Amino acid sequence: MNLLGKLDWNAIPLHEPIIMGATAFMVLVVVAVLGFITMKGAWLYLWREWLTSVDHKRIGVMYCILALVMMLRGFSDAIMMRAQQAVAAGGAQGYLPPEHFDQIFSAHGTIMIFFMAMPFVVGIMNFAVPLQLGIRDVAFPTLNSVSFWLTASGALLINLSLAVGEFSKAGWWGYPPLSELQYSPGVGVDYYLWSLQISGLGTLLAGINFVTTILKMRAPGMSYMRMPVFCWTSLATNLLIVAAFPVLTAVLAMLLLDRYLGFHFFTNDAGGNQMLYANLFWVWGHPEVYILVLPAFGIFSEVIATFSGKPLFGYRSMVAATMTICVLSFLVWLHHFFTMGASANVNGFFGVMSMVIALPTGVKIYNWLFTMYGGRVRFTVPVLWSIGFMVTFVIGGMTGVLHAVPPVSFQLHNSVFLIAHFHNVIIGGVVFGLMAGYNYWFPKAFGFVLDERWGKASFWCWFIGFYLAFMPLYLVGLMGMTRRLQHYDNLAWQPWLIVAMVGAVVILGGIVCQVVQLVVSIRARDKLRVTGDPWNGRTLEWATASPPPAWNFALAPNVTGKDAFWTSKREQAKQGKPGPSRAYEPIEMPKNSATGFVSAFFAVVIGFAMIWHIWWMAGLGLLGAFVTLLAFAFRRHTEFEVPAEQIAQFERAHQAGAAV
Amino acid sequence: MTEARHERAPGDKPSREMHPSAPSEFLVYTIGLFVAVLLTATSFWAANTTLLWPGGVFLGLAVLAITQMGIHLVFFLHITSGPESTNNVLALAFGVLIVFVVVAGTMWIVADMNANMTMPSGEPMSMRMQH
Amino acid sequence: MNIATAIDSVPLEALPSASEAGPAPKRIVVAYGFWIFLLSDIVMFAALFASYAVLVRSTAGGPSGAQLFNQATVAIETACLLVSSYTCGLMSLAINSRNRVGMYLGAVITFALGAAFLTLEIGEFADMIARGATPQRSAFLSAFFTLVGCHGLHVTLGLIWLIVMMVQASVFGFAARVQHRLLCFSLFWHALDIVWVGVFTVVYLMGVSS
Amino acid sequence: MRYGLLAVVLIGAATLGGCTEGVLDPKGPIALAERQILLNSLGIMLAIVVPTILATLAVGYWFRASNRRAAYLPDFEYSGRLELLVWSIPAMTVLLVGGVAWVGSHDLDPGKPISSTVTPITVQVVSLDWKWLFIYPEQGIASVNKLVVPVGTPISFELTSSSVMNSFHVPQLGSQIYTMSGMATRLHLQADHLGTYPGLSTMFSGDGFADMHFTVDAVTDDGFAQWVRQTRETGSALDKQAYADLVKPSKAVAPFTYRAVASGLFGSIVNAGMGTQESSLSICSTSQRAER
Ligand code: HEA
Ligand code: HEA
Ligand code: CUA
Ligand SMILES: [Cu+2]
Repeated sequence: MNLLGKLDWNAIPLHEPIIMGATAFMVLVVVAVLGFITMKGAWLYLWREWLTSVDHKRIGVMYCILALVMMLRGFSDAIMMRAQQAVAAGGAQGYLPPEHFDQIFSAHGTIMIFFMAMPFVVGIMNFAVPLQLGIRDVAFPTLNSVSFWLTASGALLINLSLAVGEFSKAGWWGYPPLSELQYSPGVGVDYYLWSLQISGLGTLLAGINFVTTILKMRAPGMSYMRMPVFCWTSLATNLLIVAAFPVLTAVLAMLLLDRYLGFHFFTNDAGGNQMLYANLFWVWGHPEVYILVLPAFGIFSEVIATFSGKPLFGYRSMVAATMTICVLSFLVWLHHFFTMGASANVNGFFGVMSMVIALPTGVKIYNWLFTMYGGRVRFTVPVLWSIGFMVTFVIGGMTGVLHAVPPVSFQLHNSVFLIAHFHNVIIGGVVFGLMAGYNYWFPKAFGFVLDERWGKASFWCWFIGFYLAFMPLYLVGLMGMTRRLQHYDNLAWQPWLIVAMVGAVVILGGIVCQVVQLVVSIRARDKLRVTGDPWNGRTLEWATASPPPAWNFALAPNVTGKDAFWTSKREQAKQGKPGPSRAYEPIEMPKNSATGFVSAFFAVVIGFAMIWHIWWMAGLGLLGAFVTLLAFAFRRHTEFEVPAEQIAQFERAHQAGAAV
Repeated sequence: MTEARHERAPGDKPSREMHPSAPSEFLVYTIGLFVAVLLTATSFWAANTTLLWPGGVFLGLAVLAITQMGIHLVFFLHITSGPESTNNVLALAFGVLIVFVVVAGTMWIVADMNANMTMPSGEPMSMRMQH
Repeated sequence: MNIATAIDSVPLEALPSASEAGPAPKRIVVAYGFWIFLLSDIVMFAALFASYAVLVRSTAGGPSGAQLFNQATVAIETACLLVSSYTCGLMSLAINSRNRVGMYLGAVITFALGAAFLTLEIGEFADMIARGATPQRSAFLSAFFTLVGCHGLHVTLGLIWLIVMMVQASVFGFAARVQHRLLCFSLFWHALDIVWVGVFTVVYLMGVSS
Repeated sequence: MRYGLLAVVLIGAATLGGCTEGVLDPKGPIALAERQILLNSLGIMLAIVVPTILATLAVGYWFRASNRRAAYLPDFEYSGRLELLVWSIPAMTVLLVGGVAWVGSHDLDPGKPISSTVTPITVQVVSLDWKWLFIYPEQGIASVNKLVVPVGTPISFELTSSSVMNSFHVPQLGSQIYTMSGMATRLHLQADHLGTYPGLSTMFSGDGFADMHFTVDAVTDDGFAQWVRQTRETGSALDKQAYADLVKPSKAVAPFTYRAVASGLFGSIVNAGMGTQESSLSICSTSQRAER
């Protein structure tokens, strides 16, 4: 018996210059970062203040950093694909052999969805939701840290696949039988499965945490109809997470059983049914796209209302639309496989249901429009992203509805037109939204605003780059090009694919601007320093200091209406003097905990061991995880008290700063 | 802020102070057990008897199972329709909706496709899968 | 500008109750969070049930449910789980009235019944495997073992959890934390019983009668 | 500028489509109907989407903070009339497009035979790693990576796969459909014009996927008869041994034909995929791919 399972030196693809180059680069970056930390002697600080932190704001920031790092990986994959398709025409093979290209698009899709968009969305919710609700933290702070670290573990595993072994070559859906042992005997699919299972667990726990937080932990007076819309969309998103992710877990577990224990859920033989996988995958998959986009919708609602200097138009129908989308998103999944051979009634039903979603989505668009109407719209960076979104997303939504017409899908399914549709909604919807949120809440998180000029430059690069990169794909799709082609013969496609590559390069420009923006802003942070309320905000997060203290609010705010902070500012302006002040009280805060970090460590061990069939190691990992859990359960002191005096001191300083 | 202002936790019993007329908890559990045993026994009997029309048994079993789940919810998990557990019931309703959609939708879709994927002989494939 | 105080200037008593009462007490938050977790777990079971329903006829020439299942065993299993749900309920009554002996007694009986259930189930599985009805035999058997096995795995975890809780109760007494966790445990245990109602109906009874 | 782009794209689509073998250049009734549905739905939606985009830009621009001529209505947050409008305009659009979708999916159901006075011919399609096998059961011949059909005759396809999932698609003829091991899907297409059309797999199936394309020759009835005759005279026969050879993974296979086909081959391929024991063709479900 081999103690290392399937692992040996051949697992490291030393003969592949591109992969080794990327690996070397990654190792170099990691070493540089580690070296930098050591040089600064920041290890203890990092461990105490970040790695073991259970503060929702810190965890939110760490989620965003994870997203940013994975974005670099996902983008390198994207630009490699664009370059490949720009050259591999008419008999040319390009520079990526099929087995490499296949890994790249699979990794790109998986990483972008699970390790770029999801962490980013969850990160922003983490940061903003408790603040907007006027509370001290989420319902289960330690669990929150566990969620984050499990997501990070999944990300680590997927990056490991670059250097040790290989990644899946079965696309981001991992459809069997292609992903079964028979057709994918390597470890690639196992990397895919385990990293998704581990991070999926993290996401599920985050979902539970946020549903509970939003439903049970609002500030006094904040009834449902007074919650900020971002909290509503977060609620819908997390309900979707709670309801959809278990299905993904189940279906991936079945595939794991097929691969590891010879079960026959989806195999070609012994009665397995591959259609079942497609079905269950999309039961999760369609709600997933709304899990991504709903928080973005919430961000736009906040941004547009704030910068128009007006309340959101049609608050009630916004809430209704959000919850309608939440439920409807569970009734449309078959539109991803109209061409599998269902009967006309089934296709027709799911086609029509898919279109019905355009209705609440359209309502949202019009409500944003009427929010701007009669406003004083300040064209800050978040607003640019928002308007860019409104213009772009309706095009992507329209092509989505086009796909929902079954006869059209019979022709365009899996074409490059589809690629254009979903990048149109994901980039034009989700990424733009996240960018808006990033620029909007950055000063809240760090106490200084981001540089406007570079922010605008970045926006324009992204915006133009997006159109250049993806509009040609609509066209080429109509010309009959299918997705996932490593090379093609039709030379008529090539000019358009070259344009698409140029577009991707322009987007790269946007990303560079973004990095520059960050660097420039950090350098000039003293000049860009702001008070608690840089945008003349409307919701509670702006009522506290920037960055907020660990306890968020010295006194639990009492909410008397929608747009709580805005209302109170108005009241105060009318009365001219501050109201009677309540005495500060000591605050109970959760203690930091290494539980998250340690359980993530064991999750990586288990995942890696299972991927390489190192059973003893998996057993040890499981044991370790169990012991960690016990250790957590038997902790005696889980909270500490912030004395009232410290709070008063902080508040005095903050108010002195605000008065300047 | 007193607990009374909040909804009840799922699984929590109604507090005696608020509802002095509430029956003893022991009694509630015991009634639940009794009814559940009755329903279970009926299910096992219905599945094995020859007295009933087989076509109806299937439906009957489903109804019995759903009833029993309801009994468990009410008597063991203390779910009520009262305002103090609205949130718990709403969450439950959402869950039941999703469960229904996932199970019914999957069965509908796959059955429809199986039926459509005829063999060259014209024989529906699901028939062929049985052996 | 003193904004925080302005927001706070409204007297608390003026607030209407219900959804405006501010953050709920820990006990409610914990139990509600666990409730949501249970719902997600049940959705996972729904996916397994759906797969089972789709694959139940795909026996690939192997044995079908009617040939394999023994209703007598299932009836005893069901009885064990049902009564254990009852004793678990009595245990939580004992906890509410801070009756230590009652709690331990309830826990021991619940554990014993759960363990009996598990033993019977493992025996059933072993018997099927010995007769060649392994999960590798057909898609039907894969789905069967996964669905029923997943429930069994939950029961196993529940038993481990119960042991841990008893240790915690003896170390910490009736601390709030322990009480919250015991409340969650009883939710978990009752939910498993509900899932089992689905399992015995769909898998064992419908599988045999049709 | 973005309108410029959009316009370029749309016009480009319309004009280029005419000469580039895509779905906008249909050569058969199914593809023709599908193009019409596509353009109609697009038109219906553009009627609402374009004004929406323009209104967004206009409102944003007019109500910019620096424009003092614009009214400031800080309390404009609800209007029952607008609300109703906001829900009903998209509702109308959805109703229209939804109707198209419902009727369209019935009319163009891939399993529905094309009504025609000409008797259809049957073609059995098998996706292999990584090539297409076309069996003509009525003619008793088969071909690989080349489909020859008579113009004006409905073709009734039965499709399956020897290994992983693929999707059979000829964009200029219309609807695609999946091929899956152990199952037989159905599709009905027809070519109305002479010509050669590209066909491909649109469902990713592994390393040889990019080369998994084929051509469709739409020829006259006579031409078809002649091709059948020629084919019967050349090449080898597709018996179990030949099939076992064919099933082995290979990439970028040049088209060739078989002069004869073992009867019931398609059925046994489907059955083999279903893992039934009696099949002698178990070879096709165990074609292990060479990998690592
Ligand atoms: C954030 C992500 C996101 C979002 C929001 C959407 C939104 C929508 N998507 Fe998309 N979709 C994806 C991500 C997303 N999609 C992905 C990733 C895939 C492919 C996965 C893969 O295969 O790899 C996909 C694939 C996909 C398909 C499958 C195509 C195929 O495989 O053949 C379909 C088919 O119906 C579809 C439809 C829709 C519809 C109807 C909407 C609607 O929600 C859109 C609604 C919005 C509008 C319509 C615009 C605004 C509305 C108005 C201005 C009102 C007036 C307009 C009308 C009434 C038309 N999508
Ligand atoms: C979230 C989802 C997402 C995003 C953002 C992208 C972004 C991009 N994608 Fe992606 N793509 C997918 C999801 C996504 N893609 C999926 C699911 C598939 C299908 C895979 C499959 O076939 O299985 C796919 C497939 C796919 C293909 C394959 C097409 C084919 O099959 O033939 C190509 C080809 O070029 C491509 C290109 C691009 C390009 C150029 C970008 C770039 O233009 C955009 C670059 C985007 C970013 C770089 C992310 C932005 C994020 C940040 C900047 C983070 C900042 C963070 C902080 C500030 C904290 N994509
Ligand atoms: Cu189609 Cu089995
Ligand atoms: Cu979808």
